[in-house]
Amino acid sequence: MAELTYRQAIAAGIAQEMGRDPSVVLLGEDVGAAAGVFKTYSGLYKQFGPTRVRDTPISEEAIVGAAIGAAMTGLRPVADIMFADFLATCWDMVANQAAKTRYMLDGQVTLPLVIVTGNGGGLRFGAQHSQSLENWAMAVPGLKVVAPSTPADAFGLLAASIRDPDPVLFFGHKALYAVKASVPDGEHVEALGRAVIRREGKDVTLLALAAMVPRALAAAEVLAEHGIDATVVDLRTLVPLDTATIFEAVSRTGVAFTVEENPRLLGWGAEIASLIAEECFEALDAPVVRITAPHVPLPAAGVLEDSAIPSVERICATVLERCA
Amino acid sequence: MAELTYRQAIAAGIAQEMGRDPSVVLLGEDVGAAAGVFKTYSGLYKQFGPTRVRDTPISEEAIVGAAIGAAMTGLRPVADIMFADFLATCWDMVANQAAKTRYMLDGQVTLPLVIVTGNGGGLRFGAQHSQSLENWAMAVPGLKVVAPSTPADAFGLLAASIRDPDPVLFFGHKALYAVKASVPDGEHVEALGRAVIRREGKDVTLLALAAMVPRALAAAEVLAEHGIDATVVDLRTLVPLDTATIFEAVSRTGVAFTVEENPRLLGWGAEIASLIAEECFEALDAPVVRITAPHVPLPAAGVLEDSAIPSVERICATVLERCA
Amino acid sequence: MTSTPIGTTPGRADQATRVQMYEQMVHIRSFEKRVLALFHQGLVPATSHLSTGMEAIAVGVAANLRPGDSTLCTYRGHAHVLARGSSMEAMFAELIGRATGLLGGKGGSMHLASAEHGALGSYAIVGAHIPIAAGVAWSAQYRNTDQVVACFFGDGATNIGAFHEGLNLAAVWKLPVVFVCENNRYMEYTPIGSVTAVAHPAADRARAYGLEPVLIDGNDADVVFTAAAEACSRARAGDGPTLIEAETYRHFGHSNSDPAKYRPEAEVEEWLERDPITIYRSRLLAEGLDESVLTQIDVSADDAVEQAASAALAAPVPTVDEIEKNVWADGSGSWRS
Amino acid sequence: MTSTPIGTTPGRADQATRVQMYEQMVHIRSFEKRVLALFHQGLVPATSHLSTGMEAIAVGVAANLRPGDSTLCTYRGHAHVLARGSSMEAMFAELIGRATGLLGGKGGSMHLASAEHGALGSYAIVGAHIPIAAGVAWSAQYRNTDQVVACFFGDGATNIGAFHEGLNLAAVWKLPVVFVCENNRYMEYTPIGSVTAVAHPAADRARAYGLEPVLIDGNDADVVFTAAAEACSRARAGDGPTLIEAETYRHFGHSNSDPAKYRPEAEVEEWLERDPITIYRSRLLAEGLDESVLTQIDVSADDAVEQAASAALAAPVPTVDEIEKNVWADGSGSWRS
Ligand SMILES: Cc1ncc(C[n+]2csc(CCOP(=O)(O)OP(=O)(O)O)c2C)c(N)n1
Ligand SMILES: Cc1ncc(C[n+]2csc(CCOP(=O)(O)OP(=O)(O)O)c2C)c(N)n1
Ligand SMILES: [Mg+2]
Ligand SMILES: [Mg+2]
Repeated sequence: MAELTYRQAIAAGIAQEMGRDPSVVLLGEDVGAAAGVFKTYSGLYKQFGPTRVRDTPISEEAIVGAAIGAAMTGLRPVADIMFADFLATCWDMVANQAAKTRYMLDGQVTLPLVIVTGNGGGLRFGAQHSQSLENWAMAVPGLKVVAPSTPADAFGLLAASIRDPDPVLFFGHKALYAVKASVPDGEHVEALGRAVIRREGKDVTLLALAAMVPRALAAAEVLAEHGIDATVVDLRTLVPLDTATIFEAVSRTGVAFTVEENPRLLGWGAEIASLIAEECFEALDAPVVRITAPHVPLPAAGVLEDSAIPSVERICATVLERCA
Repeated sequence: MAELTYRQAIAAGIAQEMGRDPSVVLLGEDVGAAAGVFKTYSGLYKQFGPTRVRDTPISEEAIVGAAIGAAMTGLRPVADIMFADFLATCWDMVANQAAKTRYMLDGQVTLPLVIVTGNGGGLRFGAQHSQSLENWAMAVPGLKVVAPSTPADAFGLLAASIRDPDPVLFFGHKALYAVKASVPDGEHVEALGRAVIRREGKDVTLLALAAMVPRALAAAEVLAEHGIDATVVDLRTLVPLDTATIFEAVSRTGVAFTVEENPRLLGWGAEIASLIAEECFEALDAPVVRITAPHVPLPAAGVLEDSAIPSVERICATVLERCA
Repeated sequence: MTSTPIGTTPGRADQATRVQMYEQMVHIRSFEKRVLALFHQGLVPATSHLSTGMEAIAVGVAANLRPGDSTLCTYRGHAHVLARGSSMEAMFAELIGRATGLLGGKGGSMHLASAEHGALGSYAIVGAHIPIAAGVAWSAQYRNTDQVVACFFGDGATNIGAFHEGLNLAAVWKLPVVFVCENNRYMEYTPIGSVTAVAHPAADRARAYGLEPVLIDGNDADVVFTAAAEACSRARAGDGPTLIEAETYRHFGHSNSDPAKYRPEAEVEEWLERDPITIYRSRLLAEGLDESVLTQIDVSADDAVEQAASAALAAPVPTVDEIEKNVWADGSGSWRS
Repeated sequence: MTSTPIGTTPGRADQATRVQMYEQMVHIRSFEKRVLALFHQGLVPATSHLSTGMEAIAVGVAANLRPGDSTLCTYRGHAHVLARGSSMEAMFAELIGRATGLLGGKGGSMHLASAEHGALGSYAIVGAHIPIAAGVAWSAQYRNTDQVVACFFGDGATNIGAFHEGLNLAAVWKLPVVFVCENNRYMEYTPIGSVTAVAHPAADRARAYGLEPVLIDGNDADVVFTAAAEACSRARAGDGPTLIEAETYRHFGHSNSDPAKYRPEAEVEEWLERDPITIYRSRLLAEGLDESVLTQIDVSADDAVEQAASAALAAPVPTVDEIEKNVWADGSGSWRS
């Protein structure tokens, strides 16, 4: 098993797919010789050349628009939107065009495209470069939504996203890019729509995504010291949503928490909490409690940002308070 | 009390505010001599002239951008975005700029602007002209979100939105524009952040918004014939959210349903259901059940659209099934 | 702004093609007449947007397209979709929300598409398809074909950001697109001149993308054909996009519900006199074509339209299980795994 | 593209203004030098974007602005915010996340603003402030003032839709904006020429908005002053916007973490020789200004910067209750009523 950083795993996942399928192409700002501003595309330009790895102008609508047109006509474009926040500048392309075209055309075309974007906070980039926007995508019918928490998943889920015949929003997490861990050797593809139990525990379930997964795991260790045995579910994809794994875990423990980096209102946990309530009500000993950022734009200063995003301490405190 | 249509009420609400405050201006596509493509601005151009009622190019980013700049420097712009779906074309201006600027600047500027938009389905306009997008706005910290269900509220809540010192997204509902009802005489301003109980009932609570309010009320009448006495809450504004009224109603009946026109995932009811679960768990006899459109883009054909959007029949069937 | 006299090189269509362009214009005119009637009968819900008076653009460009080439247009798309050979019956059926519609009733009037004919969609968000067209062209370029993309949009679309981004990208990447601005002088109800910084919303901006301005009479099918021929051969040769501004006028309002009272009567009259079909018919006759050929076309167009409309009207509405179909490529609509 | 020789009319700054422009450039240079040092000490989190080498643009324009005029700039905004008179100490404090920061630590390096000085924000989403600037100017026009808005952006920003929409609106409404494209030849790491359809990304597009192209040497404060003077007086007179493209170069990388290896050495050297401060200093001296005046400025700039930095470093970090403050105009952050 190779050790790769999360950013290297992104490049490796794309390289694997570009290597096996000549219809896979990558486009975006500074993705060529510069290998992406987060260096998530290292080596691709050199290996696959400028016709497959294309630098674009600062034109997010054109980036996603071009990906849509190319996907309709036989290519499998991977479009980089540098920071997830910039999805707002091309949201029509994402939410109105990519997501709806196949349905509106009743299946006349398919859109195998992936948008890869740098999501999330923790790097003091301020309110317009730090948002966790998986919920924006989850709210739009016609988009698949992926947000890996480990290098192995970054690799395998990105490969799966590229092979998937539908539009996928792939949220890389900026605060995880430097994390290093082992990645399976050889061809590696994970399935979309499968949550993973990262830790088994009998008392409470923590449902987490992306950068909140390692925090939930760290919290689980602290909680163990307090005699609380936590299951940690890494959701991995929000659409399709693996409700079976979620419901099973929650039903086993009877108590569940979401750990969400997004601001409170309509974070992804709202949907999951409402699903759990509707479909596992009898199994619940207590309501699902959501641990989220406050419903404010994310502040830049370290001390403020750190206390906005759910921390290990806040996760533990919330669980302990509710289980007291 | 005058009888006004919902579209006339929108014009009247703006006229009232333009009449009392010269800093109120209106801009958008075809809002001038044409009075808006839905005739929601009838008379304004004539009464207030072309410097206060300005036609714009088809440039949604410029429309909202101009409103932001004007709001920062003393005006109270009302920006028309013709169909709510088009918010996607200026989502950066809405979600990244208007919503966050005051916070990022720690209060150095205020942004008293209103975006008025034609929301919702039922008119066979298809997937890109029929969306109910209150949830997009609710998910963004820094936006207030208003969606009236009656002509009186269209008038009074729009007046309140214009007076409010913060960015407000005002969702007019296209399927309600022709609805006529009485509107109070004289100056009329409602408060933002206050839900209204439209019908008192002791058995179940239906939480509804905009065009779903009349449907919930109609369903309540049918349910009464089946011996179920329903409370109907018209939420009116999603931000600020009147949790007190919601919790009180739900606690009284112990059973609650949301009636949402949006697709299922992360519709506004998800947040409200998760809040009710977290904060009224003990008072609940059953989980909050969400009645929504399926999680698909809205189809155009009448028979398809009608069965996608919650109908009186579906509301009743769902309530009856759950209360059986 | 001076227009570049594209078509100083011989590029006029041959006679068979010219008769075919006439035939197509007549079909489109007749089709839309029937659409308007259906609308007034309350059978076309929502609305629809007619190209009546603008047909020469659609047919003049389409006559230069080959199988494999793509067309992207707007909600005002009947003409363009028909010009690629799409079924009138399926189009009627879509407009009136029947199961046999081009899109099974899911898309409605603003999204007509027939991918098998290269009609890759009608786009209802102004300007959105301009970058998408660039992407289709990028695919053609990448796959090393000589396919061409025709992308139609209105004068109003030139003021939206997507126009700018799409044009720049297409120009920088030398993509095989023929961008055609159908300048009919109005957005919905507002004259384009009142909200645009230049007189010719597309042509006066061509140089901002390193392109030559091309301003043509959009009501003359021969002129359109010639301009499109040159643009298509540039595109096929790898010389990149062309931006054509075709001046035209719609006979009716923006959509079927618009009486179009905002237009000066004299202007309307002037343009009604410049009807592209009348002009073309007279020209063909003046050149010696036998009138019976044209009359035959006129009559059979009406017949074909009538047949198509009747068949569509006889078709069933979709079944409600369609709602959750075709969100995803596997045909399903499920968001859970 | 030929540049329009703006400033053939006398528009040169008077001597006091010129010395002040020199002083401002030196202050900015010194300020940013200290920012870079703080960054290397790990005290500026995330990143920051220096204008080192581009100072003449900020000071040449600002010298034409009056109280009440507004400035909107990008994340590369230190120069512009300083040039309007904002406090260096509060700027340092914001960059290092202290409670005394211009924005209380909430905004960070990319959002510097000082509304009381007319610095209405630094915008971190490329191009977003271009329509916003139009709105500020619309307000000035509506309120019947002769206020002017200066809006700065990079070469890369000219390819985004918001640029197109903002420029068109400003031109159609004849808004009092001076748009200044700081063409430093690069986006982040990609040469602008490789992704832009024209050689001069702003100037070659001016005519698309009915404006005259203005292409100037952005490293010459006198040239910038003159061009800005003319643009400001047009704006104040109600004659609408001007789009100036000022050619320049950044001495460092895109952001503090960018070593800028992608630039040819010869190009870097050429531009280092065209340092706007060196050029201006020599010119002032050649014209007879006493060197001690300039040396005095140099020394006191460093002193002022040092003092400001020390004060900022001594300030406390914000308290966490700040998080929920100032979302709304009432100072709160609550989403429930
Ligand atoms: C982004 C966006 N804004 C506004 C609209 C509403 N709208 C539909 S058609 C239209 C006018 C378009 O004018 P033009 O581009 O000239 O095309 P025409 O209808 O004249 O063919 C407008 C404003 C839209 N569909 N999309
Ligand atoms: C919409 C958007 N896309 C991409 C970025 C990332 N980004 C930040 S600065 C920059 C380069 C901008 O280049 P230019 O406009 O020339 O300004 P410069 O930095 O050279 O001053 C990019 C791509 C962004 N902030 N916003
Ligand atoms: Mg038009
Ligand atoms: Mg630059």
